[in-house]
Amino acid sequence: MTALPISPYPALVVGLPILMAILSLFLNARGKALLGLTGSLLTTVLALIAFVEVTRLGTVIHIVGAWKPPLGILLRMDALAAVFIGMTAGVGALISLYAFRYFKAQDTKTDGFPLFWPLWLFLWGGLNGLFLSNDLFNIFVTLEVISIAAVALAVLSGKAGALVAGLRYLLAALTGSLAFLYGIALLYGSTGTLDMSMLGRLLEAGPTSTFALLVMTLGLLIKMAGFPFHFWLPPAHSNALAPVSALLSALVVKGAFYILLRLWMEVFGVSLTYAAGQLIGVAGAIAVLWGSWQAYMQTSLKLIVAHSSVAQLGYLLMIFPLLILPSGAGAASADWLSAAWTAGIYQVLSHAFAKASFFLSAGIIVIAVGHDRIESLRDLVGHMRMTAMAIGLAGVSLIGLPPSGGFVGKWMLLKGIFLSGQWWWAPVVLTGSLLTAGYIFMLLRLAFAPTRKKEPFQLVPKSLEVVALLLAVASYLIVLPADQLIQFLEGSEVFGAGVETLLKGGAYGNY
Amino acid sequence: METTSLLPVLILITSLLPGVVILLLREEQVALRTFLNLFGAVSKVALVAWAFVGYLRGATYDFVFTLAPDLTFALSLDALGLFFAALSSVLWLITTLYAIGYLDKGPHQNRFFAFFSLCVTASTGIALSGNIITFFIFYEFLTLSTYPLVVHKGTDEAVAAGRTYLWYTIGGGTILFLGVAGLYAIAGPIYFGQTEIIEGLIGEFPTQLIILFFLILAGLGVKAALFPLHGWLPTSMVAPAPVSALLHAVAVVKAGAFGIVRLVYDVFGVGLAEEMNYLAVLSVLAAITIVYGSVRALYQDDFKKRLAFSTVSQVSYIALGVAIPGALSSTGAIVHLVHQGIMKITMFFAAGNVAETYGYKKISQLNGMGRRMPLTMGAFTIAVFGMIGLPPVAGFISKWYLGLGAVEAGSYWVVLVLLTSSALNAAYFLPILYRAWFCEPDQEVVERLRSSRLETQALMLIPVVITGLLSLAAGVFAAVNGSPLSIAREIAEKLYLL
Amino acid sequence: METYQIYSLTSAVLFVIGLGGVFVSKHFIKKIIATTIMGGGVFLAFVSFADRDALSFADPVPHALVITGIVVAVASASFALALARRIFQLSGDESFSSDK
Amino acid sequence: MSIVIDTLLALLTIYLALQCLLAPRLPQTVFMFFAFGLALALAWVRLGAVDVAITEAAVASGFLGVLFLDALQDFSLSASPKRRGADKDSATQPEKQGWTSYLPGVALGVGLGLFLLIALEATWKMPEGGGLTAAAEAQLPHSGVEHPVTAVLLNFRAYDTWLELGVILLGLLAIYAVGGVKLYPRHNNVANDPVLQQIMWFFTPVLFLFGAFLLYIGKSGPGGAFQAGVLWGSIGILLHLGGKLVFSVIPRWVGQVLLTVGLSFFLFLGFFFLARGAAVFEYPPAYAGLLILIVETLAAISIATTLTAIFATLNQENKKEVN
Repeated sequence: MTALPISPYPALVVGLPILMAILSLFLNARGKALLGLTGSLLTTVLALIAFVEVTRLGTVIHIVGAWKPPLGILLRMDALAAVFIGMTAGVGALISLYAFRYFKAQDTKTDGFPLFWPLWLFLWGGLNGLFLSNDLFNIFVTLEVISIAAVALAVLSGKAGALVAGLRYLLAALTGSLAFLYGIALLYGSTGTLDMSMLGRLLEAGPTSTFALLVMTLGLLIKMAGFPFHFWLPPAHSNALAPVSALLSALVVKGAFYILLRLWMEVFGVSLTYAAGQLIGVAGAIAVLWGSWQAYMQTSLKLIVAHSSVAQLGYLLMIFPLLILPSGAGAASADWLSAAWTAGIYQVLSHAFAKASFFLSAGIIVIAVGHDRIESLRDLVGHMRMTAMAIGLAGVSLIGLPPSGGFVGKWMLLKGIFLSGQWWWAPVVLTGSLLTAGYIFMLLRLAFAPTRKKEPFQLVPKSLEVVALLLAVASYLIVLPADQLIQFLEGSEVFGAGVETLLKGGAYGNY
Repeated sequence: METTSLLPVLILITSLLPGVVILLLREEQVALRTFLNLFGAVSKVALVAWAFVGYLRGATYDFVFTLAPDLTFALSLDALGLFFAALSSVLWLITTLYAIGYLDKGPHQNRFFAFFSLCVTASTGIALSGNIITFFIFYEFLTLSTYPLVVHKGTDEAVAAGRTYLWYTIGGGTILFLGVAGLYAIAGPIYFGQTEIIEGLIGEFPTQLIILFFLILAGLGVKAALFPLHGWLPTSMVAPAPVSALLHAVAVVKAGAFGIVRLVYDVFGVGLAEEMNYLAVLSVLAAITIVYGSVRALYQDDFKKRLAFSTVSQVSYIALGVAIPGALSSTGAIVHLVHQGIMKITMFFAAGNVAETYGYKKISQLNGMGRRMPLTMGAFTIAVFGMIGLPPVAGFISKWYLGLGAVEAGSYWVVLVLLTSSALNAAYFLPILYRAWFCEPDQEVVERLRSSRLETQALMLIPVVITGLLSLAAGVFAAVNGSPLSIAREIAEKLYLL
Repeated sequence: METYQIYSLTSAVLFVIGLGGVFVSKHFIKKIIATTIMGGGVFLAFVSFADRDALSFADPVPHALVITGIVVAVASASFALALARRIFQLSGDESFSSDK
Repeated sequence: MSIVIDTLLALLTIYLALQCLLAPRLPQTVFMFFAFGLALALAWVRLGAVDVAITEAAVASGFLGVLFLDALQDFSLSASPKRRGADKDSATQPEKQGWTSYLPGVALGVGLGLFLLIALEATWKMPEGGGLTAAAEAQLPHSGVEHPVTAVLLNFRAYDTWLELGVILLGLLAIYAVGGVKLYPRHNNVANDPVLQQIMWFFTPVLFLFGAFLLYIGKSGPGGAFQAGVLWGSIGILLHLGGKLVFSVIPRWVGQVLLTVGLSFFLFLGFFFLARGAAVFEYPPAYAGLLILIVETLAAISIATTLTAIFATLNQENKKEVN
């Protein structure tokens, strides 16, 4: 029996947004928007309460239907889940505010695309469910909720380009989900449980678990657009409406990363080899270089930002080789583990805030000048100071310059790289930063340059600019509590400390 | 290290806060902007002065904030840091006055003054950094806050210069990042002054540490414009005169030089430096830069470009002084941080005055300028004498100590370099003076771009006179207790445990 | 060889056929059908393990999972179909343009 | 003997799957898809998974197949030559391009082959996990129902099922999001086919009763909400095909209620027990049977409505295309 405290919050943060989504279906467009915004804010408040609950009590759980695993499903909110839920709440609330105003500006009569709200709330519920679930099959279902809602949001504009990109995205996501499910089938077949903590203890090394690791990793890589499965991401993210692009890049791809991290660290301890880590690291490294380079070559703002997501996700993959001990290495001396995985978390957080801000700013520019060719940025500083600041700040965070959140991520990553002795990743990290600086400053340069021919700037609601700027500033503010946050994550009895014990060869498992 | 005082933070806030607030102001709010600027600048000088007095009485001012495990944001006031902070705060005040006059009614003033303040925040932050990571944070912050100043005019030329500037500094920053991260991986967090940590590790990781030393040096060398990393400095001359003044005298170039001083004296330690002898590389590089910059300066007709190449040359005196072991040369290096600052800022102010009042940007147009702008050119003349190294101007003191140090260390070739450099300085500066004072103006009547009863606007004239006098005073009163030289000597003697 | 093994091996084959189909097929409908074949393979794997682990009745958990999974897969597939039909309506394309 | 049958069935399934993808023409593909679904359903029966078999036949093969068939009218009606039958041109293209054009294909083939080999090895050498049969058997008496699959679906893993109802609703919303359709179609221009009318009037009560039976029997044997929902949904589809557009008859709010009632009641139940201090979906054993029956009925209604709506929406697109 578990010693972990039971709390209703894990169930509530999944249920509330979905309840709001259902309710919004009964309303007209205007009501949908109002209820959608209210629902988003309520969910945010609830998520923050849940976050505080975890900081107070430590890991909390909720046993659905009071049926304990392996038969039932366990929702577990540990520090890692709490951080992701908190991030979703923070980014989600700001994007909701933006969306409310944005859609109003698009079409004053119907408030724009009313289906946005139920879909987004479903997506939110799905994400929270994903972060909380401790059951692999349940994760599959939440992944499907996320994929369908995400693709539906991506095609909301109804333009042919968006639809084609959306279909490609959906097919990729479906393939990924099924590969993931195949892995679940094999794991269930060989252990008779779907609970991740139990799997971590029961799983034995062998061809089956290795293969399950392979298909599940591949499936999740497809979903998080890891190289070489990144092809669907740039068109899908760049063709979507601005608040949707922000949601997709800030939150949706992170879901797959979250599960990948959990799987590698909690479930597949026995099957991981040094080579597997190096392989996924190489994929990440190529994504960093290739994505940055592609971003540098684009001439449309949203495509630049979308390609930059590929690169930023590559950094996330680069932490995996650091999480695996080389054979024969002294387990106790692996002091880089915490640096490596907290690097991943910080990269996720800063990317979420910065990229959301970036996409929202791109949306503002599209409203202002009618298109998103980078030439449209000319004299942005003169016309829309706040948007220019948002792009500047978000860009600097993406590059990873201090004192941004991206800097903490890259710092921890480099620290992990040096401590583990895998120095060959360091040039990649830095080259990626340089390339990022290349395209970010290309944008900033234009923003400072005077207009060649007078293109009228349409008036954009100030509130949109404020939200974009707030998100950009948030990617800096997350640095302030960094120490507490990292200690919170590392001290977490189930994830942080637990996993490190596990990876270092000790016993693990709290219930 | 523990937090004992919020004073260092307060010193930063005096320029950070005005910067952020001004960014949000409307362009028309001139009075408020000016007030914020001056209030920030004056209070910064006051706070630094207070800290100086407190430091002399033995108080410690440390501020520590842990960002992440091993990643500590630390501000600390030691003699060297205070020295640099005093330089930047005083010159900031003067330059702000100058900039208010210079920009007058130009466009985008909010943006200009905001980033100007942020830029000073960064350079003060560099001065007050208590460890290398904090130093790095402010170093990058400096890069970012200077960029909008470099491209301020928004012309294609300015934007292109901005691009060059960024490629160099971001590239340098990246290398520095690599070096700093590597240093942390090997040695853990190091506060400035804890040289014993590296000394203890040198036996275990000799190669790695030398590689890291040179990585960090290369990262700093970009901003310090060490040959062959100096390319950005002449091109960024398109910036407005107060920016160039600040860039060359206090902020960017000095940050690099100051970083090199910190790296050698407070991270690796002089003892180690002498022992390992890898400073020879630095001294050779610095010597090459000194001669190279001077030679290039000879061929420039653009007034500010000539001054820029002169900076390339002059700043490397600091690196040279650091590279030669011994308290005397260290004194020369440290005091040159200040001396070069006040002299060079005088020169840029003068160049700005000429350009803004008469529209002349070339040296060949300066005929008879001494009669038209006697005070400006007078201050400029003082600075030139200082640069060449004529007593009793400040530059003489620096060169004298550098030369003494070289002799003490037995590096006679350095004396040769110093003499060559002085000759070259004379060769490229004296023609300007000759034109200004002894040539007849090309045209008798020239329309002045700015009307004033004085030779130019008062706000532009007063700063140049002040800095000119300061350059003279720093030399004349060098022996007085509390002069830059006396402080620099104290710092250096402490380093070498004399 | 036991019954369940026949099917569990078949499941692997079906999965690979479907996977290949997703990559190779050009027409939207074929791609969508390929994903359902992949799904069929995965579900077969689940159910074959249920048969293996049967006591007085077959393991009900995989059965339940598969029912859930089928419904989820159908929902996704019909969404994909709607997308494909709408694309065809708007642009007359039946497959992704040549780049992919 | 049984091994032979199973082997043949397995081979047939594989053959049909291949045919599905290799068939040169789209109608054949869809036909093969139906056949594949049936073969798979037979396999489920052989493996003792009758519930799954019914679901497969009804939803995966039946419903989805009908959707594909319906879509076929779209695509095969078009005479546009561009990228038409891309599989056919692929036979002629490579000749022009030389051997390098085969490389991706060969690489993919080798990759898939290797993948298959390790997949087979992984399956063959799988350790026996033992499953959860014993656990389910032990808890069955507390679940309120006698059929273990229903117990898992609606009690042990009710959370999954609840989310799954969400996925179906979400699927419908997503189809609306694609655009090009009105939320609630009101046009009524379908030809009244007398034969279809007859079939409709005959099958509606039959399907309804059979669905209800499946729903009720789900408590103790194969059957349950999904199967019943699909059957009821097929009533809606039939009615739709017969020109009686369900959603233009009933008021809008009723449609909305029907679509969401399963998910909402489930959610309400969850919150209700949560408010009483229990866990979500923690039914008191005494009421479990009743609650599950109510949930199942409402879920079946929602599923039926949703499937009808999905079909109606997609079908409507088709009608627009023709006109």
